[in-house]
Amino acid sequence: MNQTNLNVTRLSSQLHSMYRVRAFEQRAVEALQSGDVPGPLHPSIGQEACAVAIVGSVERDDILLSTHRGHGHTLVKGADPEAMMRELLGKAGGCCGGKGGSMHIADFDVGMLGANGVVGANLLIAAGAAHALDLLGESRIVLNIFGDGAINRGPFLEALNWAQIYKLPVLFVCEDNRFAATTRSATTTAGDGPVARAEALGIPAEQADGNDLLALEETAARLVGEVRGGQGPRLLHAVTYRLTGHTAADAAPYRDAAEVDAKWRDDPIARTRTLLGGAGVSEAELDSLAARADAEMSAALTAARAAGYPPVSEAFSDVQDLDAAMTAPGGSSV
Amino acid sequence: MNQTNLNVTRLSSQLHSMYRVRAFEQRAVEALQSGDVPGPLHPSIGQEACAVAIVGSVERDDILLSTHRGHGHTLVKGADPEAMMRELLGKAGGCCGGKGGSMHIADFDVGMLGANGVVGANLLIAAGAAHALDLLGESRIVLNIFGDGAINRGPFLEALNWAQIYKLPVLFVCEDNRFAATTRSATTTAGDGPVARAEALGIPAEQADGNDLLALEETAARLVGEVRGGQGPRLLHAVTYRLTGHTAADAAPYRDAAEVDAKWRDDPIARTRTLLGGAGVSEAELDSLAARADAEMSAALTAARAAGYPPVSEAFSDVQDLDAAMTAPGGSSV
Amino acid sequence: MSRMTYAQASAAALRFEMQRDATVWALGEDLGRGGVFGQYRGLQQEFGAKRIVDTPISEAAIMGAAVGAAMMGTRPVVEMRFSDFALCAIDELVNQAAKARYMFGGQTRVPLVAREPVGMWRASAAQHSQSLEAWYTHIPGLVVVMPSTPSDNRGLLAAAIRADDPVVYLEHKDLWGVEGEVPDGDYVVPIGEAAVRREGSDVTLLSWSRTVAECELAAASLAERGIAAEVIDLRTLWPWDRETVYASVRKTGRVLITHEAVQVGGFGAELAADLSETQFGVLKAPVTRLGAPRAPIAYSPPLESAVKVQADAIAARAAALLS
Amino acid sequence: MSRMTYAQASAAALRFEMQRDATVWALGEDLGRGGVFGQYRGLQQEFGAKRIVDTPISEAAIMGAAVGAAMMGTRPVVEMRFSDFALCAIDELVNQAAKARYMFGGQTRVPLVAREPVGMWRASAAQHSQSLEAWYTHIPGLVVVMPSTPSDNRGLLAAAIRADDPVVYLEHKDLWGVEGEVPDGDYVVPIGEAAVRREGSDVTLLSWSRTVAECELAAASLAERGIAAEVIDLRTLWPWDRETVYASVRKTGRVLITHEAVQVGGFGAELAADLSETQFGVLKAPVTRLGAPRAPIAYSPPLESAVKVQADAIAARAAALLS
Ligand SMILES: Cc1ncc(C[n+]2csc(CCOP(=O)(O)OP(=O)(O)O)c2C)c(N)n1
Ligand SMILES: Cc1ncc(C[n+]2csc(CCOP(=O)(O)OP(=O)(O)O)c2C)c(N)n1
Ligand SMILES: [Mg+2]
Ligand SMILES: [Mg+2]
Repeated sequence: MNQTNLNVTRLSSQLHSMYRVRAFEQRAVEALQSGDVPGPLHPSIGQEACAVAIVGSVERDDILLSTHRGHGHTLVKGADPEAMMRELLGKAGGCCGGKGGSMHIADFDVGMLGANGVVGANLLIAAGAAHALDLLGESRIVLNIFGDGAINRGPFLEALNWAQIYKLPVLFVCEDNRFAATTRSATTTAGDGPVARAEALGIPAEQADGNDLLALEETAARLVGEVRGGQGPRLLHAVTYRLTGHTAADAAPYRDAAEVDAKWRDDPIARTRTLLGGAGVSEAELDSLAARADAEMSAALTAARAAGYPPVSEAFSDVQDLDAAMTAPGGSSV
Repeated sequence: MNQTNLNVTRLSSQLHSMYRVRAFEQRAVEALQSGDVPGPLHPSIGQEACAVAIVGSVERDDILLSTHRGHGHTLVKGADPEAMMRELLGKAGGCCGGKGGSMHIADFDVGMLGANGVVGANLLIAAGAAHALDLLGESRIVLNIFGDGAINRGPFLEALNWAQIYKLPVLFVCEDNRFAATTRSATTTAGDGPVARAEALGIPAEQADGNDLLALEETAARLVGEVRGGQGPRLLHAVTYRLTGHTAADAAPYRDAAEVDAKWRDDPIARTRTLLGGAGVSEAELDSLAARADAEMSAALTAARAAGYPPVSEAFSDVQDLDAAMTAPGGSSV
Repeated sequence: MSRMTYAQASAAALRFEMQRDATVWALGEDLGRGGVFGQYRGLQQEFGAKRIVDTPISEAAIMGAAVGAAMMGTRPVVEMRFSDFALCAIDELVNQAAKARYMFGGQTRVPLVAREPVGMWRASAAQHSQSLEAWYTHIPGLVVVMPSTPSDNRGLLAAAIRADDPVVYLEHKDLWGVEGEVPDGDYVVPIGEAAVRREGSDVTLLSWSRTVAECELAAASLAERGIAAEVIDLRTLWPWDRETVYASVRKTGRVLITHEAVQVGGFGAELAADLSETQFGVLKAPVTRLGAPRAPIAYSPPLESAVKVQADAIAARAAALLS
Repeated sequence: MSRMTYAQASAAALRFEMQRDATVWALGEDLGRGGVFGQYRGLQQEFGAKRIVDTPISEAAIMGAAVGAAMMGTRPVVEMRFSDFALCAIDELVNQAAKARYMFGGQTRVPLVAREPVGMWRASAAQHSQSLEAWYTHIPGLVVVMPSTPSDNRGLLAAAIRADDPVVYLEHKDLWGVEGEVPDGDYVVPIGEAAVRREGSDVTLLSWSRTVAECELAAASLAERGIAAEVIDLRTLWPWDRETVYASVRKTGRVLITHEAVQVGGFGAELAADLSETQFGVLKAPVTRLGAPRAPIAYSPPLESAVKVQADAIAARAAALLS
């Protein structure tokens, strides 16, 4: 990358965005450790370039479907971090009213149609959302992010085949952090991975370095353009690394400290920072981007901690229209 | 194919085997039309070369898992046609005691572990059977036949991935008759089909003319050899054509008579007969192969028609060991 | 009124709804050729392949795509062909469709209809004959409908399509050919209302789907013996019509619940448990159930019949409640 | 006897069975690192990666492969991780495993165990908290087991592995850490036998899995009020132990059935329907159920608690049966 071509303003804003994602994850982990997050938490530390470059390459009214590791995607799509943090803490004012938690984070106002607790299920929903856009004649597109573990579930095949035969506007993104929980996904994945599988279905696909913000953005933007141009689905395989455990509670003893240390030297935030430093941005300016992000997310956590829980009656709302009366405690019984 | 290399004895016996399959299907259709077959029937007329060449290339103690269109495979594997015909008629002495019917035909004594009523489900069972053989250190292999429609279901991906990562002894065969019920499978299948999909998973795969008995046999035998040699799974894509309807009740008005006529000229039985004729086998000899097969299957049908139904108590047996007493009419009730 | 079959009535309903609302569409295997039971006949010709969509054999994708498309504001009608194959799409229905509205705190709705033909029909054997309605009643977020007549299939399918929550719509394969008078025009049968098919004061025969006809036969034979049976067709299993059922039980004091599904864990258990508890004081006899034995369904016709709930057995059971 | 947790007890059972029978093996995600709940800890080290198999995230393949491997004479122990994910493998369990023996006329058996951890646990929300045991009881061919103590988890898992039919084995996630005394050596708890956890003559509290402990607490508090509650842990849901349950109901004349699952269509409905019918004459009060409301399970702790069946509510309901 020729540094003289760097758009410093834009890249600084992207670095800030990456800092926001990381700071959100760090505050969330902190909140889990302090006992404020009651449920499971899957941080995306080390994968921030994917969130910023890929989600950043679609519009606010485009549709996003993500995974259990979806905080970064949701934030970049435009969701309010305080509402997200409240959701993680199960508080009123959470973006799902506290009913979903981290694994079901969603903000329909910014086109984020949900994380998902079932690995692979989001691909089919994404294909269907794209199907609806096609049927309605809309020009919006769907961005669907899933992990390297998801490509071994049937829905990967069914969704890609579906999107391709109907030529639907969806960009499939395999955000490959090398692990499926405690398992190295390479050990359970036959063949050459998602690009080869997509191509076998006739879907043009590309691999990119998921920690190289600019290269990734360039590839994502190109594929988004093709999808938006009505050329049918595309697949992007972004190779990154999960720097922390599968969940915030996982110390990941199944991998060497040396391996992880080496990967920390490939940290996408550090890499982007180096680029900007090389382009003459001062350390102080860069630190201030991080500090601003930290402050924002600390404030979000403080507010979320201060917020109350939703009223218990919320346990019984939003179930279905037709039997509100029957969804009472004690079920159908007298 | 150089005719001077023809093994006339062997090929005659294969033609006889094809005639047996066809005669079985014809008698079965006849029995359906006369009201003797109570359930659905999916004939394999036009696909006999696949049954004979592919199933013929494994041993009797190898394992076979087939589909709803599995009469030919079952017969070639060595099942008794009378027991099969009884099964189709729901009679006592059927190979599943009349409890399965055509869609669940099976003969465990000859390694035929079942047709299946759920498209695609057999691939997973086949992978598991191969997994057991591997675990038990046996040298037998699994042959798994499925249709062109099955490759769009998730189990296709999951089974092939599974077989490849564990290097299991299974030959996957896509017997492609161009249709999935009333739908041309090409219209719902993205990309280049099963070979491309298998290769994307690192599984060596080959396509063959499913109506060319000798070429098909050569390919199948080679792949079986590789599987038996411990090289892991292989896939064979045999391209044939379903000369009759999806079921015996389907007149298939969704395709041109001209198309079907043209395909009848590619009838694998006629092609094989021509080969033998060219090698000097007389029409009379060839006719006698057909006549023998017809006689055998007519006798099977006659016997099946004459047989009685299983006793009603059979409706309640073979359910499970632990609650025989609770599987009575009226269920758990008094 | 027009005379038509149960299958034709469903096509009429879908046609009407598709004309009425451009966001209604259907997806499933072989729909362009009318569907396996002819229940989509003519619709692709009328509405085109984008609204009557021929799909691959990908049940998970059919249901999963419908979830996404429903969240985007369309009203997909999912065709599962045989309810047995819907088991290939259960995650999509139960973990996704049924829970999205709740899980996302009311941000979305999933107005899909999952058509899943159920039941024994022409020796279809163990993997093509099941009736699993009880499963769906157990899942919060799902509405469960089982029409038994052509006119109900017209009116209830319309209601299901207009409902804003996922509806599991279970037609019975053995009813496709049944004919009846069906209202024309804009006809809706409200979800949640049972129908009293025959009035009587001695015993309530509570059923749904194909077994209603068996109850009607049983009631006729009971009448010959001087027993006045009331026949109730539940039509909607969830939410079920307590008012109508309770009123009947209060009148008769005796209930026989019958269904084609396996008795153990069938929806009859829920009804029996509820009635036994709420009507404890008025019951003159124990609430009784008659469902299939806990055995898979065999292919051979005499074995298949042996597990079918039929009029004779219903009448005998009902009569026993009065003896 | 050794003191160990419910999770350790299951590992001890599997270890014993794997030593005893070379055809026993286990397959699932992350098993080589002990499984997500540590219930496989140390086993891959002992038995190798061919018998404790790390799989891809392919639930359909895990279950489907187990069906094939079971038909070939091995005894696979399937790990589904959360019972919610087992919905991705329902066709394989219900259409294949449960029916193969019957459909093929007794030519084969499918001796697999499907371990599917159920229940609410640490705010896991709607897709990680379900208890769907009722579904499996409705499926002919399946055995359904739900252990509630460490020693039962040892003895029942052994029995499940030795059974020749498919067993759905539902451990409760909230019980993994519970400690208890567990017999050493060859220890089997027979399938189909309930356990009377506390004797009493006024009312029967019938339950299973984690809710048994709530019943025990409720019984203690009822005792303070002079009410003698009998607590029965059903342990096996299908086939269930009629003898023990009937004897208790004949003694007390009052039954409260409680479970964590949604009440509508839960297995409590089957039990209530059965008891209401068979014990009609001896019942002093209507058979009552207490299960979860028909709503998905929320993430936020106060909302999650609101749908949890707890000791206070059980005691109140039970007391009401005597008033
Ligand atoms: C169908 C299903 N199986 C298993 C799980 C349990 N699980 C949650 S996350 C995870 C690993 C997913 O790996 P990957 O797709 O690579 O995503 P990552 O966690 O690495 O972001 C697993 C196995 C699940 N949620 N859903
Ligand atoms: C999961 C599932 N979906 C749908 C069906 C209904 N069905 C039975 S056969 C068939 C067509 C199968 O096509 P293919 O795999 O090519 O096999 P063929 O019938 O051509 O032999 C369909 C859709 C089924 N049995 N199972
Ligand atoms: Mg991963
Ligand atoms: Mg085909």
